Amino acid sequence: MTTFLAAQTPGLTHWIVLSGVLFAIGVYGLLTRRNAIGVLMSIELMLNSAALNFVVFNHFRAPAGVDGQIMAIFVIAVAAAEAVIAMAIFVAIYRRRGTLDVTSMDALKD
Amino acid sequence: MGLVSWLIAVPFLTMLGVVATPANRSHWIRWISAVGCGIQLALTALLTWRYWIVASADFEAMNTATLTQLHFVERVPWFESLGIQYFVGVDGISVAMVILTSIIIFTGVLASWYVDIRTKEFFSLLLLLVTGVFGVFLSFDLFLFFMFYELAVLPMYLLIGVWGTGPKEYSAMKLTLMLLAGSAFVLVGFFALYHASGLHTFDLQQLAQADYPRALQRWVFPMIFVGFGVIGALYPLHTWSPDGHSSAPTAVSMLHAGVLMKLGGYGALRIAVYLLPEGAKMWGLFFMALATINILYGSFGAIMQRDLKYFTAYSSVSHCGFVLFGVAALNIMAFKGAVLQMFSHGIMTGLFFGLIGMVYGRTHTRIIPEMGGLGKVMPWLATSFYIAGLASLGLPGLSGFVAETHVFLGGFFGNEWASPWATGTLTLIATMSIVVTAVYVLRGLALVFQGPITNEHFEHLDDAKLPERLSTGLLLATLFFVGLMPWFFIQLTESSLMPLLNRLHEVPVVASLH
Amino acid sequence: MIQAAVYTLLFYLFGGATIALALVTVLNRRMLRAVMGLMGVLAMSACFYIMLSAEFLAGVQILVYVGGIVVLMVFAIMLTQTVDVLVEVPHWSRRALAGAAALALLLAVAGLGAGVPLEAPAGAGIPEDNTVAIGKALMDYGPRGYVLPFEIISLLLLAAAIGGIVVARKTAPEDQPLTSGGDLADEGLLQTAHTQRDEEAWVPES
Amino acid sequence: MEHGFVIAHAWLIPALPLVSFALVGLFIRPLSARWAGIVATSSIGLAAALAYTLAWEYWTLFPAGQHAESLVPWSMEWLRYKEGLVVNIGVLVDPISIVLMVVVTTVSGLVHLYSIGYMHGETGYGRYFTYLNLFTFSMLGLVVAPNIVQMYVCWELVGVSSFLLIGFYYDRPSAVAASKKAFIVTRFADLGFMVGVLVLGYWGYGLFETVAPALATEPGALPLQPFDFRYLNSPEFLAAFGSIPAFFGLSLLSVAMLLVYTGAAGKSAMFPLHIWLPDAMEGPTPVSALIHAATMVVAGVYLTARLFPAFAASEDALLAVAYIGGFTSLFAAVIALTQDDIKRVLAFSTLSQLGYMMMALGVSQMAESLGYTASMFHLFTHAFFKALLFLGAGAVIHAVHTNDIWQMGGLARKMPITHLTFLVATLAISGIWPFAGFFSKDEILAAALHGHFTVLFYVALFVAGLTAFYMFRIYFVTFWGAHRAHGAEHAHEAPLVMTLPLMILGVLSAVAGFVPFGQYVHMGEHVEHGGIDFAVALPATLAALAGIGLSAFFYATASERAAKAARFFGRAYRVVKQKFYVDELYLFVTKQIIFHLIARPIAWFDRHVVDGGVNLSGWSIRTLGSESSRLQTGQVQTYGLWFAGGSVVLLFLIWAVHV
Amino acid sequence: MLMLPELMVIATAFAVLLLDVLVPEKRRVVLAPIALAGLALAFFALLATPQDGELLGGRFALDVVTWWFKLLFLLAGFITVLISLDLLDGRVRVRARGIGFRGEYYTILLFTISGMLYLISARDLITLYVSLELCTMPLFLLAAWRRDDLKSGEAGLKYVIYGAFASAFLLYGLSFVYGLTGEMRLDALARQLQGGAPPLLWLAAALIVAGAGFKVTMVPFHMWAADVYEGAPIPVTAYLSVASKAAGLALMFQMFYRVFGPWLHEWSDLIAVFAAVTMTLGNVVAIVQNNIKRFMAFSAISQAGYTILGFLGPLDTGIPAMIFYLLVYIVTNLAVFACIVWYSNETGREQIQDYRGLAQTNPVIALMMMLGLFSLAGIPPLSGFVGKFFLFSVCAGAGYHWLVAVAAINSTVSLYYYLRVVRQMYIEPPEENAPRLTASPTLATTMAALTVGVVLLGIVPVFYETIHGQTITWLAALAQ
Repeated sequence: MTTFLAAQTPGLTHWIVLSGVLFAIGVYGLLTRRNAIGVLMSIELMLNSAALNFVVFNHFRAPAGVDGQIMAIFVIAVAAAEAVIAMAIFVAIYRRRGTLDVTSMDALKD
Repeated sequence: MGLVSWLIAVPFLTMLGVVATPANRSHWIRWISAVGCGIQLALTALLTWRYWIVASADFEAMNTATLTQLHFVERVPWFESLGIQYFVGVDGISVAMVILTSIIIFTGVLASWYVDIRTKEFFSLLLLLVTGVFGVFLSFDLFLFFMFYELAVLPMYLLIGVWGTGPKEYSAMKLTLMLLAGSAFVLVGFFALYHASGLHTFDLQQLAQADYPRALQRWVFPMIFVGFGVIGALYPLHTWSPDGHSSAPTAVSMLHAGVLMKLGGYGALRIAVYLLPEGAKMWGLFFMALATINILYGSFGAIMQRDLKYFTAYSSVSHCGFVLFGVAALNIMAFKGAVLQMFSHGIMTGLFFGLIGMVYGRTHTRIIPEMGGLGKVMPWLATSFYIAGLASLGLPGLSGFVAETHVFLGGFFGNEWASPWATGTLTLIATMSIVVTAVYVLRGLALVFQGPITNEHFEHLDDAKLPERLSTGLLLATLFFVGLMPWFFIQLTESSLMPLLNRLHEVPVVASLH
Repeated sequence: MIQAAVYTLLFYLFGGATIALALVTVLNRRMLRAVMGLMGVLAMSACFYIMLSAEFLAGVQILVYVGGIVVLMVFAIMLTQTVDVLVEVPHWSRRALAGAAALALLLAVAGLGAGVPLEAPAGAGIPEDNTVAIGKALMDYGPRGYVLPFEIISLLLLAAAIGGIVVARKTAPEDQPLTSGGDLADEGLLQTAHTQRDEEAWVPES
Repeated sequence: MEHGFVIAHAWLIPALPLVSFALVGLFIRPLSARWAGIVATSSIGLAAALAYTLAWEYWTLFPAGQHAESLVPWSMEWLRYKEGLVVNIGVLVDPISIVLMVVVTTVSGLVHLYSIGYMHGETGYGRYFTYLNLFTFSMLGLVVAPNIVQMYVCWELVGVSSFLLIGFYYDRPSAVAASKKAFIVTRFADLGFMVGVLVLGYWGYGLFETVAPALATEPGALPLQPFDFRYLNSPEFLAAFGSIPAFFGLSLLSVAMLLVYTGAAGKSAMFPLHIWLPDAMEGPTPVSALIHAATMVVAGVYLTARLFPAFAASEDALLAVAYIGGFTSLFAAVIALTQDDIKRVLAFSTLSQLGYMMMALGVSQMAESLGYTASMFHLFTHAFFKALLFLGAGAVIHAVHTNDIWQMGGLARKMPITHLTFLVATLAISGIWPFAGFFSKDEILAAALHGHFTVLFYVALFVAGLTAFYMFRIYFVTFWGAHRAHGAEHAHEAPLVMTLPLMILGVLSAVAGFVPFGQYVHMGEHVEHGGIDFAVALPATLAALAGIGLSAFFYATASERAAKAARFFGRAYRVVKQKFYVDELYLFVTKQIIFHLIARPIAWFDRHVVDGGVNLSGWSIRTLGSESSRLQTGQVQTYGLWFAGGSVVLLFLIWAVHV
Repeated sequence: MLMLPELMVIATAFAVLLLDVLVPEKRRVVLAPIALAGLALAFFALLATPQDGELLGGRFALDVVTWWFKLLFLLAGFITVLISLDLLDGRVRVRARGIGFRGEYYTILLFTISGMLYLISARDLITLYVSLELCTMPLFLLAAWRRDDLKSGEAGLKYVIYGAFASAFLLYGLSFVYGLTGEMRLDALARQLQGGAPPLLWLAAALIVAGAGFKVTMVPFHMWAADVYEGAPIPVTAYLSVASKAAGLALMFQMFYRVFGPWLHEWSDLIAVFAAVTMTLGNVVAIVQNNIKRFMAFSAISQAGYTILGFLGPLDTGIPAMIFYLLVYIVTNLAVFACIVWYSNETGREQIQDYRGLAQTNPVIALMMMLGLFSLAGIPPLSGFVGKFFLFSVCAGAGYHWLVAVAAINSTVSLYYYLRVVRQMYIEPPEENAPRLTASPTLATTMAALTVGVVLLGIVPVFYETIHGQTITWLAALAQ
């Protein structure tokens, strides 16, 4: 068992697929969540998976450096800024509309 | 600044003068425009005279040349990295077209003497438009050419849209869009030539010395020809013309039918045939056939029109067909015929539209059946109308005859790249138009000017006033001049047309490019 | 050997959990549960970072993400959602299309990403302390440093904060003209500005 | 060769009316109508004097019976189509052009003179003379044309003057319609002429190199050009050109000649292009006399004669000329029997006589060119008596203010001079010795007989009888018997300015036959045809007398005989009276076919299909726009879907590019 | 000193922020002039900056293209401030509710400008990404600036969701680029990639292009644009339509030329197709618009389609053509937007029909607007024509004659809708008693100056010739 498991040590591919799954779930969530905050959470999922990707690649492809990890740090910071900005807008909208249902936000259209 | 640049500058400066005049001084505006166009006319005379002196020396040499000889050339580098320059000059064709334009704009200004709505804007746009027209006829750089070309087209939108009548917005939009769509094709062709030549220049004379592969010429020639054909009212792309002309105010119709439609024939000749002789050989017969349709279709179309302007517009379609027919027939007579027809039709149709405007200004209707017997109260206008009509049906002694026989002979003589039976048959079909033209011209004019006066309101109308007599008189005199003394224009244009023809016979040699 | 086995086990365990939590995040109708799911995903990611020998990053992840962002979201949810009102039933077509898009992306990533054998460059060692390395890199002005993005991100955060305050702050009453200076607008000043403008008005049409 | 002054300056003959036209039209007319008439008339008078002098000088140079050269004393380059294809304008002096010049200036001068009285007090008096001058210039220009293009140019100009003069009363719808009809029908015929010119020009130019060296250029003259008649008529050209086959077994020469003949037939109103001529009578009567009887309508005959060698080289074309001419003469004569409008009867008689002339040309040969001479002779005499008939009719109309012969009657006593001159003319046209018509008609009949065109001979003979019948019919009805209407009672003789031309023409009609015409005008070697051939003269005179007798039987006294006869023929009579419904047929073709079947569908097609195509493209772009704008649903997640989908598509495309 | 312009912009931003706190409301009109002064200083600093050099070990570099982009960003920012200040200071006839907070507004604007300046200078993925976010994210807030306006809020919401989505895609793509090379530095990773590219790179390329396409509004990544443009305050719309788009193009430059350079040629067909689709869709949808901002949004989308034509050609013609077109586009579009801002300030209206009769009440401004619109349509001799001409020439030079035809026909179609506005202004009569509107000196001067630019850029060759000449020199230096 252990031998089997040890032989199955996740390689780069596994990690890529894992982050890919997370990314895809994020995409799905962004496209289906009706609550704006839910949408924002999906975005965080996607950003997180991207950050994970960087770290994975850093680990496997350039273990000598820490570039990927630094990128991940920046991604986290950007995600924070993103969250702040989005929350501000959501709050403002919620005040006027009393809802955060993104599907009801279609005053602007053709 | 040389003579040629002044020819472009004078209308523009006049426009600036008009713009600088306060809007409520409409009388000043008129006079400024009239004086500006008068100066332009004088400059044109000077140009013609000087050209004649300078160019007659190499009339003989042109019989074997493959590059047209330009005079009074001015070159200023512009966008050097792309080989774009300000390059103006004249050859015989340009001179003929400049004469036409000067006359038409001068008479057009006189014909618009009584425009009193937004006068300032009207005259500035008119002058801007004509600046573009002069620019086209004088520039020998494709970029410059194209620039002036669009400049000439666009003011039309506002001129028709603001001062027009009837469904003016629709007509103005249709006209503008169709013409610019045509220019889009031209542009594609220009770029193809520019890149295929490998010379990195838009200089027409240099591009003419490049060797374009047949495969390129095969598709670029129709592109350019059709592009210019739109403004030259090539069937079936002529349909902007009836609506546009009928909606436009008098001077605009005059300019448009008189000059702007000539840009098509001019461009087709100057650029399509000049640069792409092989393409011309390949497509000549096809476009001859289309032009034949034009000729007959326009004249048959005119028969049933109720509106004088539609009537004239369809006749223009027919007459512009002769221009394109001549260009496509690819021999010297046809080329000359095309240029002469451009000139002749310009004057004639300018006269037509001017007169229609004058009549409309009095009767307030352009519907043919609503008029009748006007010859009695306005003999001057009626006579002028009849002379214009007779010119349009090709009466000898007037300009139309000279042009049409040239075109017919040209078509009938055909060229060595098309079956003589085909060109001959097309010519024969085209000649039928002279009968149809007679039918609609006489029918239309008779309904308007002859017979008893149908509306007692018309009894008290007056005849042409002085500015109107002046403008019609000038145009009539030109019609007679060309008709009676055709050798002047023939001599003027022939030497510049020979190179075009010679190019068809020789594969252009890439000579040293200076 | 054991280590490797554990590593593998952890990968699959955490991986499965993460995916499950991510699904909770995007599928659960209750926002609070969803946000908990997100928190779980982010925490699991921190574990991944450790597995990928990025311990410092794991800390940052927990601190900033879980401690900051998620809390912010919880507050926002609390603020905007008095009760669990929003019934999240996206239209089936949207779900289908979104699923298709997500699947397509996933397939692309798996197909292309997994299909490429990418090997670590030979002879490259792992730095002993990546925390130090990261700290150095962030403060380094040289070719291996990231001081510039570090400064830029601070600007971004500042801008987000300033703008966030402006946008999210309570709106002024309806009748107050908000043309200038927000709710501090002084009607008198505005009037002055207005008349002043009239005086110095440039009349372009002469 | 030194020419006399007038020959050298023969260009003056057409130039005088031109100058007068310009002067009168631009300057004199607006100032004084009276002077317009005087200047116009005197210019023609001067031209006539020059024409006579020219004739005298010419036949002094080439005495009668000798070979007469054609001279081009003046020419200049006018249109250069291309190298070797140049149109010169010039003056051609040869026997037939001199004959025509004499005829044209004479008749025109007299008509001008007559018009001073006839048109007195009309509005547009000055305009009228301007037009008349224009016409005279154009006609003279046509006559002296040394090449086919100048011929065509002037041909069109006479057409226009005819148009202007027919529509002189432009506020009268019938006149307007008639003028249009005249112009358009002849224009239609001119299309053929023009195509003929194209064909001749094309092959003329093509063969010029090989043929022209044989034709020496006269010293001092401009080089020979492919359009020149001298070239076109040269045996060398005709031999080369005639050998080119065209289609249906016709040679190209025949095709070209038939095309040219179409033009000639249009101008000379040969069946079936004759319909414009009767209607052209809407113009002032002097105009009918000048243009539609004496001069312009014979231009077709003249053209055929001018190109006679070419026609003769093509037997088919000449046959067509002969039979169309013969048929027209019969056809028109039959119609003339039934018409009530005096001018229309005269018009149909003109048609009939033109048919004669054409037929005479058609039965002629190069070798046996009696018909050619006869045709020209008849043209010559017919000009005088037909002009006289018209002017006389004009005087009558002037007096009684109607054209309907049944409204006249008994005018012989009221208008003695008119009556007498009219009688002379009637006798002349009927072919009674010693009046002019007898000689020329005799020659035509002789030509037909000698040319072995027996059928045509009998037709011509029959037509001679018919002519006498209908001419005397109007003579009797107009001048004999009692006044039938109010107008006729108060009629009185015309003033001298009108009767003087009548008298001069009367004299000419009486004596012109004695001119030894054949001595002067002949083709090739002169054919001696002196004296009277009784084998021809006798039956002709008998036929004429029979016609006169029959006419007297029906119309000399007031009786019901004519009406009975008409009733007897019933439907046939009505068909003839309606001119065999040819007009209606034309109307059907123009209105129903050209207007409704071609022009209207084209106008519709243009508005709806071509224009519709443009509108459709506009519409489709707009529709595309509004449809695409529906993608902007306002749903941000839909946008997101597009984004994700777009990325996938992009990936696929990039992948596709690289695979 | 290479970073002086950026530092000046940032310093100005802080100065404005600080003054906003210190200065009382009445005196806050000084903020805009300070922002303008700062931008002007940055502009002059840029002029003094050499067109070549690097800082921070090559993380921050300057070259000709970079320099010109910075010039464009500063120009766009400067004009945006100019057209914003009347609205923000309340010098308007019809007051828009809820727009205020001048200090914060200018600060954020300046921050985004600095983000753009860094974006084009960035030479590694991290700086690139972070600066991209700096020039994107604050704009979400600016779009939602009128926070009690439903439309503005909605615009902000859509922008933030869509923008974050796109940014996540981009980031994900960047991660693969990093993964394939293990390098963050652009030059290093490009060197690595030159050896050959596994299919994963195509995924990265697709994701990155999608992310950049979002910024330049390339179809089908354009869909946010219309809604956001319509909802955002007009000066912000103006800024989005030029500066943000320019930043997107800068990003494309960075990626296409520095990373995917070797494959750019092979992707020509794709670029051509996307350009064609972008311009066509933008044009046909613009036809049916009634709101002028929305209308300008689609017009801007089609302009993006023209701009990317430059990627088809070789560097020495494609780059100058694109930069020049961007310059022309910024000037022209802002000229039009200045008029729109002015009209909205004066009347509070933004439907196309509202412009009826403007030529009779305010002929000069109508003329300026018409010139701007015609320039956008590519009518000679205005600069838009010249710019398009060069782009088309590049396109034709690459052998894409069909695309030239499509583009030229599209210009014609675009003329149709520009003429719709012209028609309202010139042909339709004004409403009864429509007053003659006045313009504030600032706005009037701005409009006039921009109009002069619209005309002169096309006639005076020096701008294009300079860009072209410098690019050639730079490329020659690179090649050695």
